[in-house]
Amino acid sequence: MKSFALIAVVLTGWLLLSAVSDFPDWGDTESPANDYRLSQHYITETFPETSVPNMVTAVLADYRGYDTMFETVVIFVAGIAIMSILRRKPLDHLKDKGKETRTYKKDPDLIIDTTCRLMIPIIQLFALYVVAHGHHSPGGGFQGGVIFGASFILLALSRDLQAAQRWVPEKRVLNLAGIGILIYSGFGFACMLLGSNFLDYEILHKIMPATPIEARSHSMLGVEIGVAFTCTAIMFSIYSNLASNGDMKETL
Amino acid sequence: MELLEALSAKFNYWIYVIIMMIGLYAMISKNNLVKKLIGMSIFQTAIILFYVSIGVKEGDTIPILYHDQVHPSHGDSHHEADTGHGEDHHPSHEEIVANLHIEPDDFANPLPHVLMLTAIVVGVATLGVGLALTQKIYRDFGSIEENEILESIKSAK
Amino acid sequence: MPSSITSFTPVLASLVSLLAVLPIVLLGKKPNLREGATFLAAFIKFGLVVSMLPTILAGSTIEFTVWEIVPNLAIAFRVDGLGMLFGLVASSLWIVTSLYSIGYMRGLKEHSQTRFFTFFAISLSATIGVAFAANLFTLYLFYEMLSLATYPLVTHHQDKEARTGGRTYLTYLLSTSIGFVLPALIFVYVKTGSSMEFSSSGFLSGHITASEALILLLLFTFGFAKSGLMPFHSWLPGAMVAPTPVSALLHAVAVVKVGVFCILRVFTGVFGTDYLQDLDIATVVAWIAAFTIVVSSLIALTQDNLKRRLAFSTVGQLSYIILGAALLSDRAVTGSMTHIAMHAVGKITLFMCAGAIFVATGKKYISQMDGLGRKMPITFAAFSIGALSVIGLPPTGGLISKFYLVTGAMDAGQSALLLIFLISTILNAAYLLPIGYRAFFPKDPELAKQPFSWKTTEEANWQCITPLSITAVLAIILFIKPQFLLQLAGLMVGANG
Amino acid sequence: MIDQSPAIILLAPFLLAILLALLGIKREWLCFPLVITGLAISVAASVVTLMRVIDEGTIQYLFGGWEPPFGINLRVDGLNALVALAVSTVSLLTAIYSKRAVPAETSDKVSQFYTLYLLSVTGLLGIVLTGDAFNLYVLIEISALTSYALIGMGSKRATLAAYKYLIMGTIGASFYLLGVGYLYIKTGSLNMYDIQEQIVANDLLGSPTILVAFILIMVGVWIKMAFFPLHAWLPNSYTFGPSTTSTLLGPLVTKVMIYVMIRMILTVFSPEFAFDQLDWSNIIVWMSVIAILAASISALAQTSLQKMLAFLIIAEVGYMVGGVWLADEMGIVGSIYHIIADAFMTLCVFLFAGIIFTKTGRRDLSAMEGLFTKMPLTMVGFLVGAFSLIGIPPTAGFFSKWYLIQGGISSGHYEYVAALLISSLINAVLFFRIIEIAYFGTKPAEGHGHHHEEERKDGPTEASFSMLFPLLITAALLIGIGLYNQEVVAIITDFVSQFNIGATIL
Repeated sequence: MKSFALIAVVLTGWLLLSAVSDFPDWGDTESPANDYRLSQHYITETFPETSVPNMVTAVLADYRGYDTMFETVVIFVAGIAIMSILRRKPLDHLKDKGKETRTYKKDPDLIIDTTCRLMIPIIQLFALYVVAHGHHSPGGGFQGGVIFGASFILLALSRDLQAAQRWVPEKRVLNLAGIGILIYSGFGFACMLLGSNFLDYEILHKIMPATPIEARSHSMLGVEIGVAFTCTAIMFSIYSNLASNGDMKETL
Repeated sequence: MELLEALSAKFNYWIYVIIMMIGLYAMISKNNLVKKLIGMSIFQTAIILFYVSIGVKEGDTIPILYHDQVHPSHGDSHHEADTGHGEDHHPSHEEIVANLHIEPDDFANPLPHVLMLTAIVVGVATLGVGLALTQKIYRDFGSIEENEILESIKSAK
Repeated sequence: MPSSITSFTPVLASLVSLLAVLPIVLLGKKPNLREGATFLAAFIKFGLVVSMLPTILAGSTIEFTVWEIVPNLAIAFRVDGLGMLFGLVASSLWIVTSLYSIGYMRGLKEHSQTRFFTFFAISLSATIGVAFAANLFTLYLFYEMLSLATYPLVTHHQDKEARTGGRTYLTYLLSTSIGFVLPALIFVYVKTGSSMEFSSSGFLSGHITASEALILLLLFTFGFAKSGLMPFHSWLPGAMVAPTPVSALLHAVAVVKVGVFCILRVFTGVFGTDYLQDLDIATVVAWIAAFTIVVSSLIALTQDNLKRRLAFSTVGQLSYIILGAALLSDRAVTGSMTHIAMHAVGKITLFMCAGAIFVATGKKYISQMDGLGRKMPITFAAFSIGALSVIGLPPTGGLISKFYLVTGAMDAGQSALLLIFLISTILNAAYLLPIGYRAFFPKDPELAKQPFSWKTTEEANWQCITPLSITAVLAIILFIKPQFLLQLAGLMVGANG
Repeated sequence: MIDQSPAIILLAPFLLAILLALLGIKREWLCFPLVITGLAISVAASVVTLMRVIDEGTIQYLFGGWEPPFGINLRVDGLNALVALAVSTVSLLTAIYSKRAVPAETSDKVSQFYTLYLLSVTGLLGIVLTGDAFNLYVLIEISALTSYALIGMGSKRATLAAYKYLIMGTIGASFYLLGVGYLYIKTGSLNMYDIQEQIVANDLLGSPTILVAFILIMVGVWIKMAFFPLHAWLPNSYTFGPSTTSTLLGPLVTKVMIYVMIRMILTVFSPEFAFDQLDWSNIIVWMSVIAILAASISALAQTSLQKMLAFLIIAEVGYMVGGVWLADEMGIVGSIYHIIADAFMTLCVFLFAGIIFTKTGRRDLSAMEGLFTKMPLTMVGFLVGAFSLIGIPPTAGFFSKWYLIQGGISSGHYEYVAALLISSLINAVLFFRIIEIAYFGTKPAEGHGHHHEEERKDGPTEASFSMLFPLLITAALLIGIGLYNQEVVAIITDFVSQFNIGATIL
């Protein structure tokens, strides 16, 4: 196996390198990729066409919004996949879990517990900012969502899975994730219903107080929020499933 | 000398290939399922490096318009203040676009970043599923060493 | 150029037995009605075929195109002399065989008779389809259909023996048809781009090189392995595990004759005898056929199981037909065409006799049949007539076709092959005549002493006896009145003569 | 609404998948109807689209209203309209079959299973319809991730198979992604047609980057389609996964990947580049010959029905790759026709295997014993599928072989013709082995076994309607596609002829 791997690797490497000399230099502004009308258009026309200064977000959520929708789906799929691979039986022990009957596996360490108490809200606030301001400054749904999810993971780490489960139990996770995608595709289907193409936000100015161009930027915010929902939910679900080997009891 | 030139001019393409091959080697040759997965994410990260390298331009910045390009009024509000109607004057989109001029070479090519956001997400998803499968395999076979698993399958037959 | 008439009759003639499948299956629970349906279909089929006879004898052809299935390649029917000749044989003998098989199946209380009659009908459609096919493509479709439809018949007993028999059967037939015929077919299609319509002058000349022609010829001759040409013959004895009616109809008439019929078509309709004469490649086939004749006759001599002996004799007789075609002289081709009919009648008689013996006494082996003729005079009388016909002695039709074949060989100037004819005829006599003789004049003195009287006969049931007597008589009639057969055959050779 | 049809093809299952994920968890009874609705809409939409393509020609659908190359567009022509129709139909039929199978095999995961199922179909349809090279990658990953999960839900062995598939699949997909990157670095574009224009405009056909890109994409796709030396992931995945999974993935994944290969060769790189400039036809046709033979022979060695079929799939992949690389118009037409025909043949036999598995719980061939009396209708369905795989008229399989062989002859690749014939003979052996077992039983009686009118001990015990129905429909479709092959081929020929490859069609 080793030798075979070596041969394969050497061959592939040689193949890949053989083309490198043909590449434009690194950072060359004249390289086809940078000089072609595609990237030019994205840089110069994004703001006029969508009134969004952050080109990445604009390309992500509008020009290539269709891609991004399926990107969200990829995350969603990962969540469900992991769940369905690891899950052994329906989670009965989660159903009958009321607030009073919650017991910690271990009594929480004071320092850790307090720090996390303080930090988690701030983290979540920052996550919201990243999402909301995604189309003006670096950020966006994925980033924000991941940060938000991380806050719950931190909670789970500082206490235990049960504690985090109280905030985002299994069922809520799935609903959040689904709703996230529903929001995203909802914008698309709304455009279809209004008689335009899927994800053609411009038409939405009919139903939102904005000019067609602003409609695009508003809708981008909307879809980013949808993405954030899914990311948040699935990030946490991936963690909790992997950490608890799928049965949502105590972590490993 | 030319070789050095060539290397320095395209060094991160060379590096991406090397990293990628490390990952690929791990994926093929490692016996431990988790190590395979680690190799896999190295492999995918290398591709990200490759793509991002495409979009770089000498002396560029992140592909987000400058604040004063988008909000010219705020840019020079201090000497518009005395004329009195500066505060609530908010130029419309058309006005901004009218006197907006963008030098494409100032900004990095946004497209590769967008693509790589996708690639990252896919990488995360694949890694997650891979780990889940590994856990289930460990649960079923009591091992994550490929040869041991194959052994147990043979002995089961 | 003979005029051609468009009519749906040939299609109907092929379909009628396929349609009969429905009532046969539905009436599965009521045997009498079921057999009624079979008979009705058989008679209608025969009627339809006969109804076309005058037109054909008048020298014109009947055509019908069902539909174009691959670009400029259609499922099409066309009745000409050769097709009509074969159609007549098959459809007329179906009637006889149906009667016979009823007797046989009931006599032995065979299981799942409905399935038997169903597939019997399907195979008949396929056979007539082959007979009336207008182009190579249609021919191939029906050829494959026949191979598959006969499988359940061959393996009817569903026991180990049947499985092995069925295996060899399908292995040989499918592998040759898919392995040889199909590529040859597509090759022809690609090279000529024509609709592969049979025409007396052939449609290959000018499209392919001589070497390609030779390869194609061999692919076709061996591909249609139903003709039992060596080395692809061993499915035929293997398939003798089938119930006797199946052996009778399929392995004396339908299946094997379809094989040789296809080869005749390829010689006369695809290559065209003139083209073959120019290329001078047919002699290869001629010698393979000659080889088959001699070897199979020798093997037949050694067989004690009656059905197997008949099977090997069939292998030999079929090669007569191929040989005749390969001789390419008009008389030889005429001979081989008529031999289809003559041999069919003779051989079916023999098979039905074998079956009748089995039904009445359960005996399979020739060695057991010593003196049996005194118990079953009718059967053995018929048997002897059939034997004479197969050998080619008067007063039976076999003589006619043999005569044409031999004279044809002379025309072709193949004096070496004449020798083959001579030897093989002697061999035929050697393995067929003694059976009848011993049956009437047993070696064993005890048996010989018993006086013969009609009281002591133990014939099989009438459904078995009638048909075999009919065919025996038919064999003699064909000796007296072979004209219309010769005329039909003449239509084919006359066209390019 | 009619002009939305291309998008609806894949958005319908997508939307329904999400709804199902939201509503289905608590209400299991809701899952099946939702799935059927989504796929039925998708089928309807693809029919409409095909009709439109036939009379309007190529259809563009711009997502977000952005012109390519700035936005992503669906670009539907004769080729992918047909394939999309095949994909949606196959998945609908499989869904009908799954009514009983899924609750039986993956209990208490029904909603997750169906969500993944629908998303997988969405991914496949997206691959087929999209006109954007990068978007193709995303959708490949969606269909891949879903299939890992769908397989992983199966037995112990399935998990391992899924893991192997994951590793191989990721390598394949990443190679494809890299290839797209190599194209992007030279052309600066991601839209397939735009890439082609750029390649021509800056005459890049000679550039090593494009060559490497081509190799990368081909290898990536070959891994994904289990082209012979790279097939290791396939057999176990399709053997041990839930029967519905293998019934869905078996027919579709490999075919869709072959579609991708054809699309890349014809549309992105242009035949001049693939066939004329780099003259690899001989090598790759020989590779496919080896693939066909090796796969068929290893199919002979299998005792498990599913595994045997899995190897047949690999052989069929060899057919199509070879057919394309004959670099002959007829060959490519044949391969495309075979994509559709083979999708349904494979579906047919996998449905049969699934039915047997759910009825008897066994995978070995002896499970077929006496089926002709027990399940006559099922056997009829199976026979049609088997005949089609063997290539017996008038089933679709015969005609696809016909066209492929025609291409092989007219391009003079007789080794390919021979391989095709040998493999169909091997198929004949494989399937008649099953037919024999079903007809004679494993150990038939010595001598004249049932020599008397016997009453059947056990009357027919057919499979449930929801399983039988799709099987018989598929069988009917196989014959239909066979008899009306000219109509199908006409559409394909219209598409292929615009590239005027090799010999002209007869």
